[in-house]
Amino acid sequence: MEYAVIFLPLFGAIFGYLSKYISDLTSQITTTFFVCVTAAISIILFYNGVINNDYGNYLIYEWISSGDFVVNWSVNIDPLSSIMLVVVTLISALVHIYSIGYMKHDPNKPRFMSYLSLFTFSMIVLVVSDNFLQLFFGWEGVGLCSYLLIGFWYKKDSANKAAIKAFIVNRVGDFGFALGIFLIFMFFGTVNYSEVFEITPKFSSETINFLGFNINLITLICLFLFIGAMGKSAQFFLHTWLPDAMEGPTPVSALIHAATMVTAGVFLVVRCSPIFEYSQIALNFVAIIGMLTAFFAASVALVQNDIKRIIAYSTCSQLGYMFFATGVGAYNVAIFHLFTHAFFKALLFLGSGSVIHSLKEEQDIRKMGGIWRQMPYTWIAMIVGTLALTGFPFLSGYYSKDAIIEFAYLKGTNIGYFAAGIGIVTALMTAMYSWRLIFKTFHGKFNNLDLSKFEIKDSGILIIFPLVILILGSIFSGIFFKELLIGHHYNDFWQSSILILKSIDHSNVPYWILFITPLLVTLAIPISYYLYIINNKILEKIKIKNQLIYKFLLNKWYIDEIYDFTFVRPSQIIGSFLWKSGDIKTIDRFGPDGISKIVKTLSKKTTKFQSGYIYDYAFVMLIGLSLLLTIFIFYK
Amino acid sequence: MIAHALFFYFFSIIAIISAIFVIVSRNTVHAVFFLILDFISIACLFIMIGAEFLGMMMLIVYVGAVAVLFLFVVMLMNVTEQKLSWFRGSKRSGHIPTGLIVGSVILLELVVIVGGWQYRDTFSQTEFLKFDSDFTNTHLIGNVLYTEYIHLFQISGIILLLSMIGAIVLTYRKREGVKKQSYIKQISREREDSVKLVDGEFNKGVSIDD
Amino acid sequence: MNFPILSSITFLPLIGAFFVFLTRSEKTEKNNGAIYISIFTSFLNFFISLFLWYSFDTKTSEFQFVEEIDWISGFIKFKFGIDGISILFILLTTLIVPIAIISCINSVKLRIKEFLIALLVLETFMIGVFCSLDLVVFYLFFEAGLIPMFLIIGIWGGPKKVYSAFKFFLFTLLGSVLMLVAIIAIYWITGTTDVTEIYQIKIPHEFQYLLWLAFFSSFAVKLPMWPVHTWLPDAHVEAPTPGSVILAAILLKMAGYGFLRFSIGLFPIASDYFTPLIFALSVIAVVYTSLVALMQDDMKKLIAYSSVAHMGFVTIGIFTFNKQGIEGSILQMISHGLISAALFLSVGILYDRTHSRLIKSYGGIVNILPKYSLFFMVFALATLGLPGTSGFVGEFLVLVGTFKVNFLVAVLASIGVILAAAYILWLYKRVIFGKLENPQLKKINDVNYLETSMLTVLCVMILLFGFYPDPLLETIKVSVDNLISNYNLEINNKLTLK
Amino acid sequence: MIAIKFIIPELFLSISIFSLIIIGVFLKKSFEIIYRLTILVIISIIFIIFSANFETEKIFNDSFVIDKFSIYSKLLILVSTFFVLLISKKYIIDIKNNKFEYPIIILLSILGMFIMVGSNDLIMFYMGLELQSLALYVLAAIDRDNIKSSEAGVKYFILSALSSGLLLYGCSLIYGFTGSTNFEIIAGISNEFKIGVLFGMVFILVGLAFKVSAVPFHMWTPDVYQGSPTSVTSFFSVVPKIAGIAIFIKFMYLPFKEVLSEWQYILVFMSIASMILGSVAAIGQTNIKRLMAYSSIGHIGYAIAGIASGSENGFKSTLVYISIYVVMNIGAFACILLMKRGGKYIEDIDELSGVSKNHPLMSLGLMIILFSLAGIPPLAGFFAKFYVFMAVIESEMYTLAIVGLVTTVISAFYYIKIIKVMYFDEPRKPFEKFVDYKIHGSIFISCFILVTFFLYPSFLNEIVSKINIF
Amino acid sequence: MIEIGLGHYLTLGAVIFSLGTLGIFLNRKNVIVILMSVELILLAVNINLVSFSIYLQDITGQIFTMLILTVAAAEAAIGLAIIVSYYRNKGSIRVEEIDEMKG
Repeated sequence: MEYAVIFLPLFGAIFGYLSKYISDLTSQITTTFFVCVTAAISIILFYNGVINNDYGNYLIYEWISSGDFVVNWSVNIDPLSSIMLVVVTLISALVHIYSIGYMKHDPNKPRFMSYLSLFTFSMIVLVVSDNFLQLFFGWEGVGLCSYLLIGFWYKKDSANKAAIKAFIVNRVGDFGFALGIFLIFMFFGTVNYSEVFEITPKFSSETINFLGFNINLITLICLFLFIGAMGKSAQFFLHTWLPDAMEGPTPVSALIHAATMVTAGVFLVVRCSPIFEYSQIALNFVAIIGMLTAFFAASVALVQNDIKRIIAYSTCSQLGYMFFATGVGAYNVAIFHLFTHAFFKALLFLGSGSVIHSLKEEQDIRKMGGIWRQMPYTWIAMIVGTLALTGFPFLSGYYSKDAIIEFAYLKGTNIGYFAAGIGIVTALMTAMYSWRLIFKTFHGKFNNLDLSKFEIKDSGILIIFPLVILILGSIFSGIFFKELLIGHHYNDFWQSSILILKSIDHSNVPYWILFITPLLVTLAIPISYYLYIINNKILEKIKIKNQLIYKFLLNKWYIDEIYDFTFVRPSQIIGSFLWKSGDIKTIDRFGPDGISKIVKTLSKKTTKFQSGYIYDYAFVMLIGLSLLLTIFIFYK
Repeated sequence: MIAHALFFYFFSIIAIISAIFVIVSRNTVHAVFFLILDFISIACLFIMIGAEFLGMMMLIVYVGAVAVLFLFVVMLMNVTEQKLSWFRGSKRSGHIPTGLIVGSVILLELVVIVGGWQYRDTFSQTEFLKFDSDFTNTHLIGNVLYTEYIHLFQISGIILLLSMIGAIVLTYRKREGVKKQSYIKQISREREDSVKLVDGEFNKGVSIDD
Repeated sequence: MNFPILSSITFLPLIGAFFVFLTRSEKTEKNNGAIYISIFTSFLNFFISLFLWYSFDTKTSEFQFVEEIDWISGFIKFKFGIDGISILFILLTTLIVPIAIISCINSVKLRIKEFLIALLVLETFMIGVFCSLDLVVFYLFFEAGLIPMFLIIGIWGGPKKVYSAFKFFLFTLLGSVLMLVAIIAIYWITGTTDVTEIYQIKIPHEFQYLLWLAFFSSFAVKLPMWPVHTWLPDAHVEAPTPGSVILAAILLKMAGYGFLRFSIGLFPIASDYFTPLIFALSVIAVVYTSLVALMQDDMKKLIAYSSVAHMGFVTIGIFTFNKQGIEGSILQMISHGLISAALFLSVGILYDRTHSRLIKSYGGIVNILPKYSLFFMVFALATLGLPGTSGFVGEFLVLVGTFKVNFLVAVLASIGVILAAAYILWLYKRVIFGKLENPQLKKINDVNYLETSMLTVLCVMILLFGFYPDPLLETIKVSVDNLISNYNLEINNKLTLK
Repeated sequence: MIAIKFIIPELFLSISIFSLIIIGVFLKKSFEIIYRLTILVIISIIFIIFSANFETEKIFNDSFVIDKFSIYSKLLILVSTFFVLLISKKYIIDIKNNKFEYPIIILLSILGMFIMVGSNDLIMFYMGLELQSLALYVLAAIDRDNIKSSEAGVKYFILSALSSGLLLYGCSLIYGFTGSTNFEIIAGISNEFKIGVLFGMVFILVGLAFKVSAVPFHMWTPDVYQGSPTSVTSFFSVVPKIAGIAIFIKFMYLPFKEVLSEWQYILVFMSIASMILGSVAAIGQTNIKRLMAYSSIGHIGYAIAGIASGSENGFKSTLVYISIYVVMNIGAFACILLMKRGGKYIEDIDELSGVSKNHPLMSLGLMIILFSLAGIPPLAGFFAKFYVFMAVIESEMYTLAIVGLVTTVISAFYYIKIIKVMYFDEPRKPFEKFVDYKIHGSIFISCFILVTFFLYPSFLNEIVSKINIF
Repeated sequence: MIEIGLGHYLTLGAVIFSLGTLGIFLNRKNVIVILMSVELILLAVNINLVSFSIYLQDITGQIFTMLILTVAAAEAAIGLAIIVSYYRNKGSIRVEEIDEMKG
C-alpha cells in the first residue's frame, strides 16, 4: 500500500499519456482514477497513523552509492508525511476531477492529465522521502511539472516566459538547497534524515570557514536549506515567479501554486526542524523573510486587477505566515495553516477558475461584476473561501492564522512580537483585498463589454463537485484538526517528526490578541463593501493622491524590474560580450586565428627571400656561412 | 730568401689584382684574360715553391683548356660587352655595401684563423718551403698517381666521361634538313638494289621514273 | 593466452571498414550494402562489448583481459587491458557508434560509403584509446582519431567546414605534440612506457610538474577547457550530425579518460600541485561558456558550448581526488556522452528536414512534431541536470565531491547549473514552443521509426541511469578506490619526505 | 687484386654504364631498351650486394669502406632509384625527353653516390660527390627546350659549385691542419684539433648542408624542384637525400666524432631553422613541386635533428627517418605524376580540387601519404618522427624536440590543405585516366608500407641496429 | 714580412677565395663571370692544398689538387653547356633575368 502511494500516480501519468492513442476520455479517467485511489490510500495511511500509530520506512532500492555517499529510494511514512500526503493527494484528486470539466475544450487533455499525475507523483516522492536527495528529486520534479504546466499553453509567449522564469527562479533556490545538502553530507557524512537529525546536536557549536566567513555550521546549513524553501515557496526575493505562474491553467494554479508545491518550502523547514532548532539566527531569518513576504504580498495584492494574481499574492502572503510561524518555532502551527490553507486556497482558485471559465477566459476583475446571481454555487464557494482565508471566526483559517499570531506573540521575543504585529496588519490587508476581489467580481455593475451578462452560466457538476468538497474542508478542517495538530497534546500526533526544543506555552493567551484579528477582519467586510461598491470615489482620490505608492504597489515593488536590470540583462550582455569579445575577438583572434595569421605573414616574409635570383641565394648561403664562422670565433 | 719574398709578393699581388679585375671588368673577354693571368701567376707561385708539375698542369688545363672554353662561349653568345657596370643592378643597389661587409667578414675570419695571425707561432716557424727529396715533384706524383691513387684517377676519368655526355645531352642537336654522308648506306648498297635490267622495247624508250 | 577480446573489439570495425570499402559504390547515393555491413559490424561490436562487461570482474582493481605483444622491439610493448573505468567508455563507444551509423542514413546524403568507412575506422581508434595500457599506443590511437574526424568534418560539413576542420585538426594536434615529448621523456626517465609498470616505478616528482603540463596541454585542448575551447563550437556546428554525435559523445571523453588514467595515475604529486589551475580554468569554463551559450543563435553552437561547460564539471570532479568527485565525473562523462549524442541527433533531425540550425527559424515545433518535442524535452532536462536523469547523478556527485574540497569552486560551479537551466530552457522555448510561424516548417514530418528507435534508446539509457546508476557505479567502484588510494599514498609519501 | 672482389657492385655499375652508352649510341630509338636494361642493372646490383657478405672491409689504402652502413645506404639508394625510374618512365616519354642518356646519367650519379657513401677519405668523398653532382646538374637541365628546366640547371649548377668550393676549402683546411685526408686518421688525432680544423669542419658542414638542402643553404631547392622535370624532381627529392644524409652521418660520427660539442649546436641550429622554414614557407605555395621542396627541407630538418642528438640512437633514427621519408616521397611523386590533363602535366595544387570524386583511389593514396608526411599516427611518418625525437630527448635536447613537434603542427597545415583541396573542394574536370601499373603499383606499395608499418614498427630498427660506423 | 711562411700562402688563398665569393653574389649581369668566380674559389683551394702539401712534405695534397683541376675542367664544361642551353631558351644570360621561378 505504501508503495502504491508512490507508484500509482506514476502509472497514471504514463498510462494517461499513452492512452491518448485510445481516447482523451480514457486518459482522463485513468489518471483521475489512479489519483483518487492514491488519495484514498493516503487517507487510510493517515488514519492508520493517527489511530494505530502505524508508521514506517519502506525501502524501494538503492539509488546512488558512491563511497560513503549512499542514497536510497524509499517511502517514509511518518506523521508529517502522512498529513502532507493527505493534503497532496486529496487536493490533487479534486483538481483532477475539476480538470476534466475545466479542460473540456482543450485539445491536449491527455498531456495535461498526465502532467498533473506526474506532478502528484513528484510531490509524493518529495513528501515521503527519507533523505535529502530523494527530497531533492521530488523538489526538482515538482519544479519540472510546474514548468510544464505553466507552459502548458505553449503557444502563448507569456506562458512560456513565465514557465522558464518559474523554473529558473526555482533553480536559484535549488542551488541553495543543493549547497545545503552538500554541507550536510560533508559534515554529517550522510543525507538520511534520521541519521542527520541524530547527530545534529553534536555540531551545534561547530564553526566553519565558508568563503572567508566564519559561520556556525548549523546556521549555514539552515540558511542554505531555507534558500531552497524560499525559491519553492515564493518567499520574498524569490517570489517573482509565482504571480507569473498564473499563466498556467487554473487547476494547475490551484494544485501547484496554492495547495501543494509552494508549500513544499514550509514542509522542508518543518521537516528539518531538528536542524533549524539549533540555529536561532536561521530561525530569525526565516521569520523575518516570512514577515516581509506576508506584508509585501498583501500590499501588492491590494492593487492588482488580475483575479488569479490577487489570489497568487495572497498565497504568497499566507506562505509568509507559515514561515514566520516556523521562524518562531511553531512548526506544527505552520503545518496546520498549510493544511487549512490548502483547502481554502484551492477553493478560491478553483472558484476563480470557474469564474474565468464562465467569463470565457477573462481574468481582469475590472471587467467583471454583478454576476453572483448567475453563478450562485461559485459565488458561495468564493465567499466561503474568502471567509476562511481572512480568518473569519470558526472557519478553518481562523484557527490556523490566529494560532500563528498567538504563537508569535507568545514566543516572547522581539521578533515574535513584531511578527504578531505584522500578522495582524497583514490579516487586515488580506481581508481588504479578498473582499475587494469578491465585490469587484460578483457584485456591483457588470463591466464586461464583450459578453452579455445573461450568457454567463454557472459551471457544470464536474467543476462544482470539487468545490463542494473544498467548501466542506475550508469550513471544518480547522475545527476538526485543531486539537490534533496544535492542541496541548500535539506531541502525541507529531511524535518525533518535528522537534521543538522550547515549546511555547499556549495556555494563557492575552484576550486582546484573541479578539483583535477576528474583529478586524469582520470589520473589513463592510468597510470594503463601502469602499469598493458604494463609494469607490474615495479610493480613486487616494489613488490619485498617492500615485507614487500606488505605482509602487501596482508594479510589485519593482522587484521584477530590479531583477531584470541586475541579473537577466547583465547575464545576457555578459554572455554576448564573452562570446563576441571573449571567444571571437580575444581567444580566437590571439589564439588560433592569430597564430595562423602570424604563420602566414611569416610565410610570405620567408618566401620573399626566395627571390629567384642566384646572387640572393648565394648571398644567403654566405651570410649563413659567415654567421656560423662568427659564432665559432666568438664561441671559442 | 729575399728573392722568394719578392717573387711571392710580386705574383700574389698580380694574382689578387687580376682576381679583382675578373669580377669587376665590364668586358667579359677581359675578365677571361684576367682569369688567365691569375692562373699564370698562381702557376708561377706553384713552380716557385716546388710544385712544378702542378704549375704546369695549371697552365695546360686552365689556360689551355678551360679558359679557352670560356672564351669560346663568351664569343659564341655575343655577351662580351656588359652594357652597364656590373655592380649596378637595375633593381636594388643595397647589395654592394652589405655584400662587401659580408665578404670582408669572411675574409677577416679566414685570415685571422687560417692566415696564421692568431696562431702565428704554429706556422711562422717554417723556414723555407721545399721538398727535401731525391725525386722531382713530377716523379713523386707519377709514383703514386697510378698506384696508390689509381682508383681516383679512374673516377676522374668517369667524371670527364660524364661531363662529355652531359655536354652532349644539353647542347647537341640534330639539325633537320642537313644532308649528311651516310657511310653505312653507301657501303651496304648492293647491286641488286641499285641496278635494274630492263628489256627495252624497240623504239619506245624506257620510263626511268617509276 | 585467452581469446584476445580487446583486440577483437578494437579491430573489428577496421575489418568492417575494409568490407565496406569493397562494396561497390552505386550511382544512386544509397549504398545499402555498405550500410548493412557497417550496422552489422557495429552491433556485433556492441554485443561483444556487452559480453565483455558481463565477464568483467568488478571486484578487482587489476587490469583485466590484458594482452601484450612485443611491438617496437626493445622499446615498447603493445599492451591492452581494461579496468572498471575504461570498460564504461568502451561501452559508450560501442553504443554510440551504431547510433551514429544509423543516423547517417538520414543525414548523410553523399559519399555515404566513405563516411561509413571513416566512422568505423574512427571507432577502432576510439576503442584503442580506451584499451591501451601503453603510453605510446595510447598516443597512437589518440592522435589517429584526428584523421577520420578531420575528414568527417571537412567532407561532409557545413559551409564553414574548412575553417572548422582545420581549427579542429591543428588545435588538437598542437595540444598533443607536447604530450608526445612528455611520453618520450617518461621513457627515458623510467625506461618504459607501460602504464602499469610506471605505476610501480613512480616518476620522480621533480619531473612530474613539467610532464603533467605537457599531458595537460593535450587533454585540455581535447576536453576542451577554457580558453582553448574555441575549436569545439566551430567543429560541432560544421560537422554532420553523426560527426557531432561522435565528437561530443566520445572524442571529448578521451581527454577526461586521459586525465584519470594518466594525469592522476602517473603524476599524482603534480596533479595535486596543479589542482588550483584546473579548478580555476574549469570554473571559468563552466560559468563563461554557460553565459556564452545563453546568447547563441545556432542550436548546435549552443549545445557545443554547453558541452564545454559540462566537461568543466568533469575536470572539477576528477581533481577533487575523492570518491564522489571522480565517480561523479565518470558518470558525468558517460551521461554527457548519451545526452549530447541525443541532443545532436535531435538537432540533426530538424536540420535534415529544414536545413537550418538557426534558432530563430524555428518555433512552434511541438505543433507538428509532438513526439520529437517530447524526446527533446527529456534530453533538454537531462542537460540541465534534472534529478531522475543521468545528468543529475554525475553532476550532483561531482558537486558533492567538490564541496568537500573547495567551497568556492562548488558554489561557482553550481551557478553553472542555474545557467544551464536558463540556456537550455530558453532554447527549448524558442525552438519547440510558441506559434508556428515559419511556413516552411509546416510541411515537415515527425520522427520516423529509425529516428524514434535511436532516440528511444538514448532516452531510456538516460532515464535508466538517472534512476538506477548502480550498474555504472558498481563497475567503477573498485578501480576508482584504487586510483584514489594510490594517489593518497603518493601524496602522503611526499609529505613524509618533507 | 684482392680489392676488386669488394667493389664488384661499383665495377659492375661502371661497366654497365659503359656498355649502355655503347648500346645507346649504336641503336636507334634506344631509350626503351636502355631504360629496361638500367632497371635490370639496378636489380642485379641489388642482388650482387645481397650476395656478398656484410663484413667490414677497407680497401684502397683505407680510403674506401664496405660496411653495413654503406651497404644499407646503397641498397636504399638502389631501391629508391628503381622506384623513381618506374614511376617516371611515362612522364619522360610524354614530355619527349626520352633520351637514352637519361637513365645512364642516373646510373652515373648512383655511382657517385656509391663512392660517396663508401668513402673513408676526403679525396674519395670529393670525387664521389662531384660525380654525383655533375650528373645532377645535367639531370636538372635535361629538358633542354624548357626554360624552367634550364634555369633550374643554371641555379643548381652555380650554387652547387659554390658549395663544392666551400666544401673543398674546408677539406683543404682539414688536410692542412691534420696532415691527412683519411677519416680515421683525422678522427684519431681529433683530440689535438686546432681551431683551423674546426673551421674546416664548418666549411664542410656548409657543403653537406647544401647537398641535403638544410637551412640556410637550402635556397636552391624550391626553384630546382619546380623547374626540373617532375621525373627528375622525384629523383632529386629522394636519392641524393639518402646519399647526403648518409655521408652527413658519416662525417659527424667518424672524423668529427670527438668534437661533438662543437658541431652539435650548429646542427641544432640548422635543424630548427630547416624545420621552421620548411613548415612556414610551404604554406603559401601553389605549385605542388615547390611545396614538396619545402616539405623536403622540413623533413631534412627532422633527419638532422636525429644526427644532432649525437648519440648512437640518433643516427640510427635518422636512417630510419630517411628510409620512411623515401617511401613517402616516392608515393607522393607517383601521385604528382598522375596529374595529367589534356596531354599536359599540371603542377598547381588547385588543379587537384575535388579530385577525390573522380579518382578516389589515387586521392586516398595521396591522402595517406600526406598524413604520413605530416606525421600523424598510425602511419609510418609518425614512427619516423617518433624515433628521431626519442633520440633527441634521450640527449635531453628538449627545445629541439618541442620546436620540432610544434613545426610538425605547422607543416600539418599545408599537408592537410592539399587534402582539403582534394576532398573538400568542388570537383573540376577529371585527370586523364590511364592505367600505368608502374605508377599505381608504386603508390600502392608506398601506401601499403605506410599503413601497415604500425603493425611491426621495429622492422627498420632491427636492421639499422646492426649498423655501426665506428 | 720578409720570411714567407705557410701563413702567407694561406692568406693569399683566403683573399682569392673571398674575391671569388664576392664575385658570385655581387655580379648582376653575366652568368659566365659567376662561373669564373667559381674557378677562382677552386684556385684558392688549390693554393691552400699545394702550400699545405709542401709544408707537410706530403704528396696527397698535390694529388688532390690535380684531381680538383680535372673536376674543375669537367665542371666548367658542364656549366658552360648548361649556360648555353639556357641561352638558347632565353636569349640572354643576364643574372637578373634568371628569375622564372621564385616565391
